[in-house]
Amino acid sequence: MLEVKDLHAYYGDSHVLQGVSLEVGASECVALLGRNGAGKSTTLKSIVGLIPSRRGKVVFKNRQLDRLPTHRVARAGIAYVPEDRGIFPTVTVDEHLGIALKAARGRSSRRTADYVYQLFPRLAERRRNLGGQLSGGEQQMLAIGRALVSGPDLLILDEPSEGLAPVIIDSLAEVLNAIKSEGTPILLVEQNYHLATYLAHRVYVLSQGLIRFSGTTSALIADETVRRTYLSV
Amino acid sequence: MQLFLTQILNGLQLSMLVFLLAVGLTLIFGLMNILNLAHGAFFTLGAYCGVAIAAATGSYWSALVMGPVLPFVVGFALQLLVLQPLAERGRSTHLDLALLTFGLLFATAGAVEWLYGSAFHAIPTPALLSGHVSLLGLSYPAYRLFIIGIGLAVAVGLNFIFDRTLIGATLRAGVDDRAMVTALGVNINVLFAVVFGLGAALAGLAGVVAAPLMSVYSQMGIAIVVETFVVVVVGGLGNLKGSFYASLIVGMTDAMSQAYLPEVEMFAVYALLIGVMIVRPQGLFGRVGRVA
Amino acid sequence: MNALEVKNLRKSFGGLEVISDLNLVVPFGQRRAVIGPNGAGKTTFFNLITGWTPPTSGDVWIEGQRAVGRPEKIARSGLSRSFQRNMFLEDLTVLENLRIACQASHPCRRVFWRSTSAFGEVLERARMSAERMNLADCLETKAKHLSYGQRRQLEVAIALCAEPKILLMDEPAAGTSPSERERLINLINELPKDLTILLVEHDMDVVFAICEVITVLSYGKVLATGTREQIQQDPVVIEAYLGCGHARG
Amino acid sequence: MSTEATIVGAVSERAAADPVKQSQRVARAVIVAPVLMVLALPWISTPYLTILAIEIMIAGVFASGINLLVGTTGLVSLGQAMFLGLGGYGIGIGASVLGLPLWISVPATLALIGVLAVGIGAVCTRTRGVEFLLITLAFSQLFYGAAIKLRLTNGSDGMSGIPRPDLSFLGLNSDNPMVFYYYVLAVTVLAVAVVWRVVESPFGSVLAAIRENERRAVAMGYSVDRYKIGAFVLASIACGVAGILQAQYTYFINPDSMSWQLSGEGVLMVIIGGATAVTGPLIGAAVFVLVKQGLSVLTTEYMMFFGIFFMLVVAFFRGGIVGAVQSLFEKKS
Amino acid sequence: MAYMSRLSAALAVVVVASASSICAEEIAPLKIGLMLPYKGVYAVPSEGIDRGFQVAIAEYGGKVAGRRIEIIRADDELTPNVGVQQFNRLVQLEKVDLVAGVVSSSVGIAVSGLADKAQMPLVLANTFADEITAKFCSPYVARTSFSANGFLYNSGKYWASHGIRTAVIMGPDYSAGHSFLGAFKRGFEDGGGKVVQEIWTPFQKTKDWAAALTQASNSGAQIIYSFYAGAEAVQVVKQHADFGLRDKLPLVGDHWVYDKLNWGALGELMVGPKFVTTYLPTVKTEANEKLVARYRQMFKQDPEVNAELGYDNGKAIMLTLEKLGGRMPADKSQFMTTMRGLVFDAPRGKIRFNASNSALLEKVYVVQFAKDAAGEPVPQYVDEFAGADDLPGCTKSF
Repeated sequence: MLEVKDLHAYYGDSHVLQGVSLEVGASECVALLGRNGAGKSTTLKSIVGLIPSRRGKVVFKNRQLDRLPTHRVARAGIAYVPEDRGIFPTVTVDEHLGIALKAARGRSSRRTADYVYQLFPRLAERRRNLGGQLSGGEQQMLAIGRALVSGPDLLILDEPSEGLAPVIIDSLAEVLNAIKSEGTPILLVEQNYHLATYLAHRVYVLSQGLIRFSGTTSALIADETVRRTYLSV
Repeated sequence: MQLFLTQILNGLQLSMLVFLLAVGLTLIFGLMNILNLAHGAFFTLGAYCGVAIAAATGSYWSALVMGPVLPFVVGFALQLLVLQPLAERGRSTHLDLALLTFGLLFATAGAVEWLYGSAFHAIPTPALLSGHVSLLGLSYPAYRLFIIGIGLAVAVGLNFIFDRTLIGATLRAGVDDRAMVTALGVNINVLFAVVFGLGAALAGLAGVVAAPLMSVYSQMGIAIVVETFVVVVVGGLGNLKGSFYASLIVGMTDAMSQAYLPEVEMFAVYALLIGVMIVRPQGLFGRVGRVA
Repeated sequence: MNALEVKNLRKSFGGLEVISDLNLVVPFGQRRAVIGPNGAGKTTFFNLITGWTPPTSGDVWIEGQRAVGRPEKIARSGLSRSFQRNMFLEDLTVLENLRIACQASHPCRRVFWRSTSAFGEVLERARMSAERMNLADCLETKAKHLSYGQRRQLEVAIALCAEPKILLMDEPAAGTSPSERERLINLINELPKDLTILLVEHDMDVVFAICEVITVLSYGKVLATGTREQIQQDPVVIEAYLGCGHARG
Repeated sequence: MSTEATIVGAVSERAAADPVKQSQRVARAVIVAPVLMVLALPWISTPYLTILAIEIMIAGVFASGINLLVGTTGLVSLGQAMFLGLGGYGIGIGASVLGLPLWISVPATLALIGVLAVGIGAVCTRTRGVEFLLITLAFSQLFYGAAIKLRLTNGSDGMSGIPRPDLSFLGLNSDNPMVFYYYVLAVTVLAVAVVWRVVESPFGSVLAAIRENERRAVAMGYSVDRYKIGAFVLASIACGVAGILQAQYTYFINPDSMSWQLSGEGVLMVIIGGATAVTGPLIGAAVFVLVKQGLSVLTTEYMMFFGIFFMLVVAFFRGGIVGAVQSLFEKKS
Repeated sequence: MAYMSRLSAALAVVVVASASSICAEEIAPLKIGLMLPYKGVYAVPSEGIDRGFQVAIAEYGGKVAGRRIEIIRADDELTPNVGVQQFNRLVQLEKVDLVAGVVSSSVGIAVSGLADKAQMPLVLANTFADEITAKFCSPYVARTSFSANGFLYNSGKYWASHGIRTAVIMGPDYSAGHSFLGAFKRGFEDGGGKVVQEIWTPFQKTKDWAAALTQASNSGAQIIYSFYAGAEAVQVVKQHADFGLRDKLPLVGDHWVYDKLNWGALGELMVGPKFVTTYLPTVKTEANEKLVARYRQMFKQDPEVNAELGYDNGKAIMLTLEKLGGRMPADKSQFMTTMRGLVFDAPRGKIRFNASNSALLEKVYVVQFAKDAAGEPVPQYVDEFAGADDLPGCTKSF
């Protein structure tokens, strides 16, 4: 599905990604792990085109994406949920889904708002509320719902558990598991090691802008050196 | 009493003219965070287009409809081809944009004078509106009432678009988090360029609407920019409803001070502005932290 | 008298109480860590102590003095902080960053009629603090050109320029490589023993390498305070820190 | 600040190949030649160039004041012309209404500007960014309106007969352009030296800290508001000095000297020259005055070309001319 | 210090560049600097003045006593500061022998101070403010037009004696506005009328006269007497009509309010109102017919008030230079002394100068525009009266 080759990214003068390569297969959930500042979020942003100065190859469903602006990447079928969730404070829940649906109007796999409201019944109750009035958990639901409503071919999630209460994380894990089993491929960045290993089939470990480990989740759990050195778990 | 009522209408009419200018500036500032000092240039451009079209077709109404087209195109192109690429190269500080548009304001005035000469122009008041309307026992020029009507119509229309439509929601979303909107698949650059064009077109509309009242000349836009900014700031930077109320406040202050306190007319609005900025830096109607 | 005392501190944003009834005592010279899961209120806690955010109620005592007022005043009273995000004078050199930081506690800071070069002792102090944090060989580098590890070192060095009695460090090792982290830990451990350190950190290795006492924060409350062993065995802490169910894997 | 270092470095590097003595001679020439040039200008050039040099120096003082805010502290003010005008009106009112001699009215005017700047600065520095720009603009429009409306300032007509300094005790008449040139030169050197001193001082480095990262400056323990007000006051006094010179040069002051366009032009001079160097404003002022004069000689449509020139500078000259020269040297070395 | 080297390099370039222009010519022409606000709101009147000036020079074949006349134009942008800069440019760079032109009284006041200091003859074309040849008079400054008082004092008297008892005066709040309307008010009240209200609008800052016109219409006066020019005049006349005041409260003014050059913008509104003017192109005098003929030949149109003022300006200068044998005397005040002695027939009537170098106005016409067969506006003679003397106030003697 997604193939990233030798991706470099820069913030001003600092060379944040120094050649990251990774792959996400069909129906696969891949986690990208690493410490703060390792370049995980930057990797995701570079894939969707939100980092202006980047170099490397990003191929998705045999289309080269690395030269496309972000909105074209999105239209190619990649849905992105950023670290801060990217909820619009002055836009209602309904409108959030409406914007995403409208932008995805060319896609055959697009769903309806009702699909999201079935997935997250809590959102249906708050459909007229503004994004700024939602709680952290509701915002995360909306962010994921907004990503799913366009019927993406790849879901990219940046730290979905951040700042959520453990109970909410548990229910989030369930939802993500359900999405995974529906066959939507997921690329996940997660600080919460346990959540990540619970969801992911395969894992990449990133440090200082380079991939230091790649393998199945069980291989990572078995490799204590990698965990100690790069993840401190 | 009659005098006072007439002055109220005068103030209202001035407010609506100011609103047409300020609302475009508010759109541009609120959405794109661009301190567009060239807004006055679109005003001039609209007025000149109006004059040219009215002269060619002999119809005020075609000038009213077509006059804002060129400002729209220029505004659209300016945002898409100049400001947006500059922003992508990291040249989008307020200072950069303010100075760039400051230059544009003067370049436009110079270019208009070069092309069109420095004589004064005007559009004749359309026959339909050249009469007077009796209202509450006083007679008031119909054309000025028409201006009030246009202002109100634009206010209601924009409010509807912004609050009730999906395009409005997309724009609000774009203000909240521009990158995220693009990540949803929206080509925000084009959308914002359209909005920039719309703001410019509204300034152009103000130019056409003002042409039967005022003389049209190359520097007409330069003087009006600062006063428009007063409205935008008083209303809360980037707040559409705020700019409407602020237009009323500023227009009324201006008209009333002219009529009853001519000693302060040149600075009443600026004193008001400073007062507002001291008490409520976010503007009278601004939400805290709405934009930048 | 203790270096830092926090009494009944509360802070709410809107209806949300981020810090609720927080009490904390840090004696002189102690190295104390504050840990907790995301959203536990650690950064808000720091902002409250340093005056960046006014508390809803409760107060903070620094060396027996009630700390009130604006952050610069608290900073001058002997409490210095490092930031989680890099906050440098990016276009200035390392030395200038440090000199300006050192100058804040020097009477010359308001002098505008004499050149900075007239105040050699400030520059000397800046050089010393650079040396202390192993930055002596990049004095003339602009802050924006530093490597990630050097930036973290500079962050601590700037905080030390104020010659603080208490040093608050917000995730000083975040994102560093293992070798950088080790160097940073050594540098921090070499600081004078009478300096009280309060450390917010995710990385348990760093916490255990620097601090003897650990306070666990959860939902704006102190959950537990104790040594490494005490904390690691506290079931309440384990529950709060690691969550339960699926998230534990 | 660092510009001089860079360029001196580049010069001395090139000279390093030569014998030491020669490089010293070169260095001395580099310093002495321009000083002699400036000192001798009225004798070796045309009267018109002398007058242009006067205008450049006055604009340079104005731009230096603005640069203290824009370049050093990072506060973009679009209202500094109000202090330019206040300077002119100060001595104008002093001379024609109160009948004061210049040696009283000049210090009194500058003191008054200082006091006003404390108040205005205290209000303005509560805001930042675009709000700061707009509130300074509002204040200057307020004074502009007052200057038009007040009888004291003679309204739109302005005040004429602004006195130049009486230099008869030196046997000189300051109405003579040559004498006036040296007077402006002296004041300019003094004003720019003061601004330069401020920028290089501990106070100035706090201003730089505020520009680079205000929160960090607070965390370091600086009461940034006071420093910002301080910068505002010093900048305003410099603009006031420029205003006094301007009024004396034209024997005239009117509300146009307070217009927002003039403030914008001042900021542009800073941008043209390069915002971070003390030399920037002077070079910016020179380019500005020469381009404007040159264009108005060449074409009657100079407003259009000037506007375009403006836009090009902003779009392509990030660091201004000084910045461009600097990066040229950096690339070479 | 390194910056000095760059500065000197820059200056060196300028010196070299300007050196070429210093080279003296062998038969130097007489250079006249013509300073007018060529761009902006007074651009149209400026064009008229410039053309009139050209006609005067052309009458002499562009030469005086064999010396070619060279006109060097400068745009004062209607701004005193710019005016001062441009004046300096003309004097120092272009080395002109004298400066002519100037429309705005503000610019006039600013540059006349400079002319006095620089001892450079300045022959003003408009600048009607009384003070210019009164309070600010100078032996180096002359005015070939007339003063505000000269024009409007008797106008006030005229209207007062033609059935108008009450008036509102309305004008821009700057020296010319106050000068003209002050003169009208003095004359009007000396003639027994009463000014019931004075409305001053900020000069060049006012766009909407609704408030002012509403006030005026409630004052109960018989007429509004106003002084406006250019864009402001267009706006006032249009808005006055919009408020339906043309019959109820006629807007009376002078030839700048109903300037023919505003015809394009005013259209039908030109036809009807009576106003006062100093020049009528249809007057059958030899001087006028000469001007009209040459003007038509050069510019394919009829001269109007501004063109006539520009012509007077140029004519006075040429007559003076002729008397001086085409030579600017070393003591340049001699130039003014000579000009002061001139008496000549101008298209507007006989021109004489008073003791402070200001030309006097012989005649004022009351006119009304009517359309001719081609639909062009043509001023129609209604009445005439004599111009008044200038206000005293010049304390210098020269």
